[in-house]
Amino acid sequence: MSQERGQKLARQDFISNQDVRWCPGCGDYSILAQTQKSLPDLGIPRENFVFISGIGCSSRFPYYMNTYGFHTIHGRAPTLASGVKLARPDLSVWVVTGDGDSLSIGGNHFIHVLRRNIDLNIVLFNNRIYGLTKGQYSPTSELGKVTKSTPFGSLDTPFNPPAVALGAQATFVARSIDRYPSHLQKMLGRAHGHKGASFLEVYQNCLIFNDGAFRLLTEKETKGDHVLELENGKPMIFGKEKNKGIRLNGFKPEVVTLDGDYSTDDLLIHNETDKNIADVLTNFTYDSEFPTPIGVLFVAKMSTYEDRLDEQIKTAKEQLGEGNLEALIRGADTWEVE
Amino acid sequence: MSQERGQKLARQDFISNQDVRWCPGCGDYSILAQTQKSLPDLGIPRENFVFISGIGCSSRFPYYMNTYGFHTIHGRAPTLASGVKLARPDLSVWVVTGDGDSLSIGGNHFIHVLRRNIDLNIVLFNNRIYGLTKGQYSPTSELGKVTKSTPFGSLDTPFNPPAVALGAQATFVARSIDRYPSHLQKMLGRAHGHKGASFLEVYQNCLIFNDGAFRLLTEKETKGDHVLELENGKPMIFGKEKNKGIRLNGFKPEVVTLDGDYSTDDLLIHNETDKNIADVLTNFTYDSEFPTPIGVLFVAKMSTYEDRLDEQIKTAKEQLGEGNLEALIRGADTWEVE
Amino acid sequence: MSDNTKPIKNVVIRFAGDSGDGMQLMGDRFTATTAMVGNDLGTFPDYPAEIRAPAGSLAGVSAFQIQFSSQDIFTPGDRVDVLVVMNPAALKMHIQDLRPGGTLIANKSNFQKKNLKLAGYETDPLTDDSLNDFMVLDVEITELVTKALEDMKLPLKTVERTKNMFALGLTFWMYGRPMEPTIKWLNMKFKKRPELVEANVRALKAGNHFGDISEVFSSSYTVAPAPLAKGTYRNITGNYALGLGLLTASEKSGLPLFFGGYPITPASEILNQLSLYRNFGIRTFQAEDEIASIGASIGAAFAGSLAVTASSGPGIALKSEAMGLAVITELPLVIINIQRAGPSTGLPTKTEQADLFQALFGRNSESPIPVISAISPSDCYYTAYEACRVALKYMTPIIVLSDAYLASGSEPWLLPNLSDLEKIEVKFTESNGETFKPYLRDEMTLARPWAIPGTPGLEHRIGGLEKEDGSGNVSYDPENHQKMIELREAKVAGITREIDPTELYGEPIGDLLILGWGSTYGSIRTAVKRLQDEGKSVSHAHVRWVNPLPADLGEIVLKYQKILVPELNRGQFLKLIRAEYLVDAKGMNVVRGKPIRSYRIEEVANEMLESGR
Amino acid sequence: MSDNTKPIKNVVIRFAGDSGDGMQLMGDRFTATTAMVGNDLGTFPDYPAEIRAPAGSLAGVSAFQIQFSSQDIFTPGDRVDVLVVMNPAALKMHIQDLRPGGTLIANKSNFQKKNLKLAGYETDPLTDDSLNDFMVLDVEITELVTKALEDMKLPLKTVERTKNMFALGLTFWMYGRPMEPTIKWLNMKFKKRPELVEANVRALKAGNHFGDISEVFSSSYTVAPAPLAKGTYRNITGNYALGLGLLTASEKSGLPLFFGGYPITPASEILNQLSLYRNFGIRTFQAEDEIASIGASIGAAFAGSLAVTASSGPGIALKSEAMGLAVITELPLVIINIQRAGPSTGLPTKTEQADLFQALFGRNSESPIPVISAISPSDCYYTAYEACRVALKYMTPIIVLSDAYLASGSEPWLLPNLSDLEKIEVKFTESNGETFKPYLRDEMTLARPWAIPGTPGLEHRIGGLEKEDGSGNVSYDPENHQKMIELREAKVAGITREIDPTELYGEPIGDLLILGWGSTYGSIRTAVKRLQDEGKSVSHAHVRWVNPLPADLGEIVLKYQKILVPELNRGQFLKLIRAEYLVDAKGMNVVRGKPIRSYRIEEVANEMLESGR
Ligand SMILES: Cc1ncc(C[n+]2csc(CCOP(=O)(O)OP(=O)(O)O)c2C)c(N)n1
Ligand SMILES: Cc1ncc(C[n+]2csc(CCOP(=O)(O)OP(=O)(O)O)c2C)c(N)n1
Ligand code: SF4
Ligand code: SF4
Ligand SMILES: [Mg+2]
Ligand SMILES: [Mg+2]
Repeated sequence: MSQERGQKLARQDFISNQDVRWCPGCGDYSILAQTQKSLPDLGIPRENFVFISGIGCSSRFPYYMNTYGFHTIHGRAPTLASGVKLARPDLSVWVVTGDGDSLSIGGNHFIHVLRRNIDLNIVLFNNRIYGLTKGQYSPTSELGKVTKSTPFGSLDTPFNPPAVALGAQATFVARSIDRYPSHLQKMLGRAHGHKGASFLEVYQNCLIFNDGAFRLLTEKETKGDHVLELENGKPMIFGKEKNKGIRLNGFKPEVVTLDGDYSTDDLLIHNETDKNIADVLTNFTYDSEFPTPIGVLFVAKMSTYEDRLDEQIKTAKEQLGEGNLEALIRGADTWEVE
Repeated sequence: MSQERGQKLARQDFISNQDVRWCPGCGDYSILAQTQKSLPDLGIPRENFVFISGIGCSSRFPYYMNTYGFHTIHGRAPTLASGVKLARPDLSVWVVTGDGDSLSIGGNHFIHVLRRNIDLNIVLFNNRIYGLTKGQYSPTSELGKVTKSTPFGSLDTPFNPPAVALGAQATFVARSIDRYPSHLQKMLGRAHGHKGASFLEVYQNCLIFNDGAFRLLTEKETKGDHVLELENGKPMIFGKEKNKGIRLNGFKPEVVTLDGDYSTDDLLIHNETDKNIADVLTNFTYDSEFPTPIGVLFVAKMSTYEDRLDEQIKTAKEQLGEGNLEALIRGADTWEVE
Repeated sequence: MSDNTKPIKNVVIRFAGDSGDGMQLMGDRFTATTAMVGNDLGTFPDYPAEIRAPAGSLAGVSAFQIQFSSQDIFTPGDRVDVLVVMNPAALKMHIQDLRPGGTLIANKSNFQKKNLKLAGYETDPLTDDSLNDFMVLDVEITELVTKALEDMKLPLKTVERTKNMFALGLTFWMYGRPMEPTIKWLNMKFKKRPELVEANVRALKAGNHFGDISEVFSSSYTVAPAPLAKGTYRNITGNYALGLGLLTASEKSGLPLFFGGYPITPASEILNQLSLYRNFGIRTFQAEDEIASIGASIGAAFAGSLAVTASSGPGIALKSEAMGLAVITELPLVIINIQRAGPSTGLPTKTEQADLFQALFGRNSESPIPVISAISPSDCYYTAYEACRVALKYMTPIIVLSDAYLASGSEPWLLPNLSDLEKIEVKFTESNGETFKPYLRDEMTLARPWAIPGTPGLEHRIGGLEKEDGSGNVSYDPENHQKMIELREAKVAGITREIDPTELYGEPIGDLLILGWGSTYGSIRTAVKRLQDEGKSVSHAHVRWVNPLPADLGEIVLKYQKILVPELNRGQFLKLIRAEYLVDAKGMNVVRGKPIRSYRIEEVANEMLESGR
Repeated sequence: MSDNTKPIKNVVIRFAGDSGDGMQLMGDRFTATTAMVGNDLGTFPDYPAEIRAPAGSLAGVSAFQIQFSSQDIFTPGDRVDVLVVMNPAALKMHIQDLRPGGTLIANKSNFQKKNLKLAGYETDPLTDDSLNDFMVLDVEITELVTKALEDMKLPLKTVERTKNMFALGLTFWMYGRPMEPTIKWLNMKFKKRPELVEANVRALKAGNHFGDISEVFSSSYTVAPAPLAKGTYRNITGNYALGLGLLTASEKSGLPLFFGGYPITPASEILNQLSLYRNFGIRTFQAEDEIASIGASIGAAFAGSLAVTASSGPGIALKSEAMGLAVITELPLVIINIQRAGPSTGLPTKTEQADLFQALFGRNSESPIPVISAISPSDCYYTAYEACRVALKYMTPIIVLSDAYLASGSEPWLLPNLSDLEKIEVKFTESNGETFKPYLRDEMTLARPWAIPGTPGLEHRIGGLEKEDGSGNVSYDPENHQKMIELREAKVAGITREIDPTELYGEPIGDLLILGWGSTYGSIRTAVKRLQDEGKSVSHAHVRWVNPLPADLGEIVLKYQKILVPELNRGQFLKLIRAEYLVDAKGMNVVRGKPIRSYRIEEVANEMLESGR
């Protein structure tokens, strides 16, 4: 797909005329800005973008994008997006969703759309809370979380979104953070570039109901030691002083310091296409002792559902001939009444 | 829990007075028989068993068990079972479901109940087809499957049920086969023995709509080379002549022959509690070049949701005192009208 | 064939046997032959919810009924003239529908102890005098076919499987039907297995000859061709007709058809059928559940497809939240409900009309959706077509109600002339350079524009929050909300202009009006015909559109002393009629999982006519 | 305090400002004080769907209304006497509700260019003569509090946050309310931050003194205590009362309460509230969606809990399939719908009564469920209790209808005497050694036995397929199906015996009956009171039970010339009444997302009374 009309689009072209109504300071603003900045570079006419969301603070997103948009119902965005994409494979279809929207009520559609590998770009704003309904815990909230609906602490082990995605046969899994604008832009571009269902988790701060949920990853003093920025083909180095790394001890990953004992050569080299590495990386959760990986965790090549469907239609037409309605209606057994 | 009344129960005690209405030759018969045989050994009074199912051929199961039973609605059995177990943690609650019931319409409840680790025993009858609705493809049907609803072949990559379960934080994942009665009985016992949500996948033959789906695993000539029976702490050996094994080459598993080059010592030792091994084993699907593992793939110790809930209630009562309704109704701000 | 044949107007035959006995196939063949000899006919299969319950059990009985006639008929008939039973269980389940004096043909070979016990008989009904009301013909079918195929050395199972052909041959003899079409069909079906062709043809002929030589039947009967309108006919079931109607709408509108489905009895066949039409470019999508299937369909509608989703009651319940989204976003979407008996899972293979209120009201808040119902198997074709046309013209979701009876029942269908069908014109909006207003309306239809993604200059957002009139922006304004609710209501109400004047069968003024909707059409018409023949002042009005109601209905109902509303529910349409027109209509509310019987309607009508007021 | 005070009967004040301005808190405090001085009162908060829209925007305006009176009142009032606005957006959104001659208090400090523009004002309304109809008092609140706290050296933000206390102090002065309760409350709230106590108390007092010293008000007013029944009162909102009602039913029945929920406005608070009651042994379960939450609740009911689930319209739609399961398995289950304005997502924080039909008919097939509606915030307590009692007694799911208005509206509540509440008796079945029949019924109530897992000898299976009468085995028998459908219907119809005779407010015969259900109670009662005061022949009847309808309603409606049914929907209850009693009742159908205004009811009633017939 390429830009069909004359001049190149700019960020401004993607800003709709609707007032943005998130709380001042909400992490959603940054995700919106990075998206509006990234789209012009994709070389797609504006009218070919469709943003589809469920319900939640995050799901208000389409109203603010000057593209086609559909603010649907809670948890169902992937289903509507599937319909749009299967009907019109030429469109660039984006799903915008929250942790509650996609992993609580919408969990089933989420795993099925990944399994089918329909070429959608799914961006999950994970703030580990229900924002719009005013602060109940979500399926990504940490065990023991005190919220409006769990005043004595929540009782469920959270989902780990990339693990859920990989368990569901996802072909593209990545992560970024609202406060990392250029990284986020890069990831949006990568998600778009992947042919097939792309899953991008974005850590997003809800300053009203879960402020500082990702503090360790966003504050100057701590982020160096807590973020592992993945680069394909590069060793897994992190740390404020870039002096730490991830090494495999047999099957088991461990954090090592690059002093005398270990050097860069000992470190695990990131390979986006290695499912085993992806499995290891998904176990590095925000609640674990490991740094949180951001970047592309996993990517696999695989034909898309809509291509397979188009192919099937083409073959059927070749083999059976273009459908003939009159003949079909007649069927095999007719008789005449004179 | 232990047998509370006098004599030990027998298989006969678990047979209900309802005529079994599966197609003659259906794999469901064996699963029913093995269940009825296994239950007496669990030492639980009959009235404390509850079998809960969704909709499908497999889901007719509870009618044939002389226990408490609930044949619910399509896909929702885990939700009803959760309610029963949370209300009455002393009961032994079983979920009986099909591949369509649990992984198509019921996918979300399936992953959530695993994540919460409610102590249910979930037995999934996987026949890779919709039986009751007369032969449409299911989410476990292989890509390209020709069925009533996919006359030109299905278009979706199937789910791999243990992978979905592990991605959802399952604490017990096992597999057996309808035609392996004693193995199946053992697995039912293991599932029951696990404290937390147990997921047992049972390959089941639907002879009307998907006959021979697991032929390689059940026919005398082929099963030796295609089934890998896992035993904890034992090397992964299989083959008609017990002369093949699974070895790890770095991260990558491979099939080796135990001739001069490799011996038992080179083989991967099964460790049920090793998540990495479980990840490797789940990639051995029926459609892959590897033998199909049966047995316990993974098990992890973890407190259950209902125990955490009970604990929370206990603590609240200790700290706040037993709830006082009159005081609560009064609230803080009252006034008198004389 | 005996030359001692008697002419007769009308016959109802029912075949009943084990699920494995091939009753449906036998019914199909009888139907095809009957159609070809020019009778009018109606059929109704009745099979169990189990895929294949144990042989010989009551739960495993499968049946097929056909009525054929030298006159215009409207149903598969109520009271059975000839009952063919292949085993005791089939006898037990169906004997109560055989009319006194009717003919019972029983496969005596299967009336051994074991089968009698499975059916709950203590003694053999064929010999214990309990069937004295009927003309009983017990035939050792198993033995007779075994003998007929003796020299072929076939496995026992194969021989057993030809029993239905024997029975078919016998009934062919009874009504002087030709065997050639069936022989031709067997040759096609078993092209690659000549021994099966041979075996089945032999069994068929054996049955036929048995009729001829046995002394039991004093005569055979002829049913003359019915005076149907000129033209080419085929036999068609409701579900199949529905699928063809959707396909026709797709071709006539030039829009690609998108069908989002999830299997459920008795709607699954529509998904199965449409997925065969890949060479028509049809996109069928078997989703993970009903919610996903309607979600995908709404998405496809947004993207410019002719979008359709289908299910039955429990699945429609799951779709109800998303239907509300289709209402507020005003997208064209055809939602088909093949009703089955409930509540909950209920009797999933049985028929009922009890989802009418669900269709009208089964959503949160004021969510008006037009509802059209099919009145006969072949009418499903026109109903589906009409639903598509109206959905596209008015930019609205629409509900099509059919039911298990129409779905699998069949009747002869005069093939449509495609160019006679009312046109479907669709125009996607294009930019005129001004700010696009997605909720500006057509003055007449109140439809909003259909602006599909990919169109430059029309970028816009829609969603489930209340919209501002015109701009479509989110609005919390109280007056706007009231206005939008009224606009959505008015748009649906305006569809009355698409509805033909109500046809009255009978005088426009009279003692009794029998008013129906949907699939009760045939039963009511049959009853009213007979009542009129008896000189009673009874008329029949039948509506296909339940929302909106036809504009002329209010005047019609006032012209009769009494009104009777027969329905396969507890009085849902009745309630609407009473509320709308304040007439003291009475209900006849049958929920037996089966079509309403016309003689019962006659009885109730006569009671009403006789009781004073 | 000025000693120039005038007595007055009735006042409606509305506070409006930015979401961040603390309007709800201010409303709460005013309410608490008003309750303590013994007025009758009603309150209604009105907040935006956004959590915290940008400061100064129209979307971000949050409001709180209170009516208080020396008489018995029933609503928070329609027309506002005193409007307090903290910024131009608040003025813009609310000025149309201020009655001509009413008092407007505006925080002039916030009427700068930027805020005026955000609100869409071209000129400053405080100075451009557009507010001439009102008594305008513009106060530089920001400056005044800044001055009052000058020496405390607090951050600007903290100072700004005390503006609401200033305004509160001023309104306290206007109606001679004591400040002590608020000062006490501030001391509690900011126990650990004495500087905040000090700042807020100073602001409160500054506002109070401002009333005293400014020349604008010629007098303050007193509203005498209302003649309420003797006893102890608290102020309570509908949702909170509902939660207490459930808890009470749990205690009185001795059954553990299981609550399966999923957050949704405006029902979330019930989940939030009940999860606080762990020390009562309450098990709340936030499920993954609405389907799971009702599924778990049905499971808990099967296992012997008092099971409850709650949601709002779109969530109820999702529960509808499972409700059918509860119907056919005849398990006790309380399903609460806090209605909000739709269709679809609609106006999620606004009120409506448009889910009545969904409650009655929003399921496949014939799925009768009793429906009870709450008529006022405090009535939610009794409604919840009654629903539990009936569900347990009749072994049936039951639907409770409340709405956004009742949910967050408040009124004084005379505390109940727990021992006066009607008893709830529950007996789990035990084995008598015979084969257990789970569908044998109680002769009077038609309830089936409650046999819970863990009971020896009662092992049995239930499910969604049709049951055989008595045994509960799966049955496909046509006559049994008809019978079971009629039994389920009769069971629900029999609940009329639980319904008190309908109370008539006014004469039992007359010109006009205003008939309502649910939350319109207060508005209708207010209107009828005034109409009666004017000597009109108007009566008011109000039902809480919508299904079944009270047995005496049919006789009542026939005694009036005309009937008016005001509803916050397009005439749903109206349709029921017309169908049931064949009376030509008229609807008054308001869907503005707000409670119906009593003066509008008066207007419509007067029109009806005047128009001939
Ligand atoms: C069917 C339905 N159930 C519940 C809701 C209420 N609801 C709205 S948003 C939301 C959760 C949102 O959480 P998340 O997806 O994490 O979005 P966030 O607000 O945190 O961005 C819920 C429960 C709804 N709108 N519809
Ligand atoms: C809400 C709803 N949707 C669809 C159906 C129809 N239905 C019944 S069983 C079934 C699939 C069963 O497949 P599976 O779970 O694999 O069970 P099997 O019959 O193969 O044992 C479907 C789609 C239903 N009963 N309810
Ligand atoms: S509530 Fe949280 S997520 Fe929602 S807009 Fe406010 S800060 Fe953002
Ligand atoms: S259809 Fe298949 S799964 Fe169902 S009962 Fe028959 S053999 Fe078993
Ligand atoms: Mg969130
Ligand atoms: Mg299956």
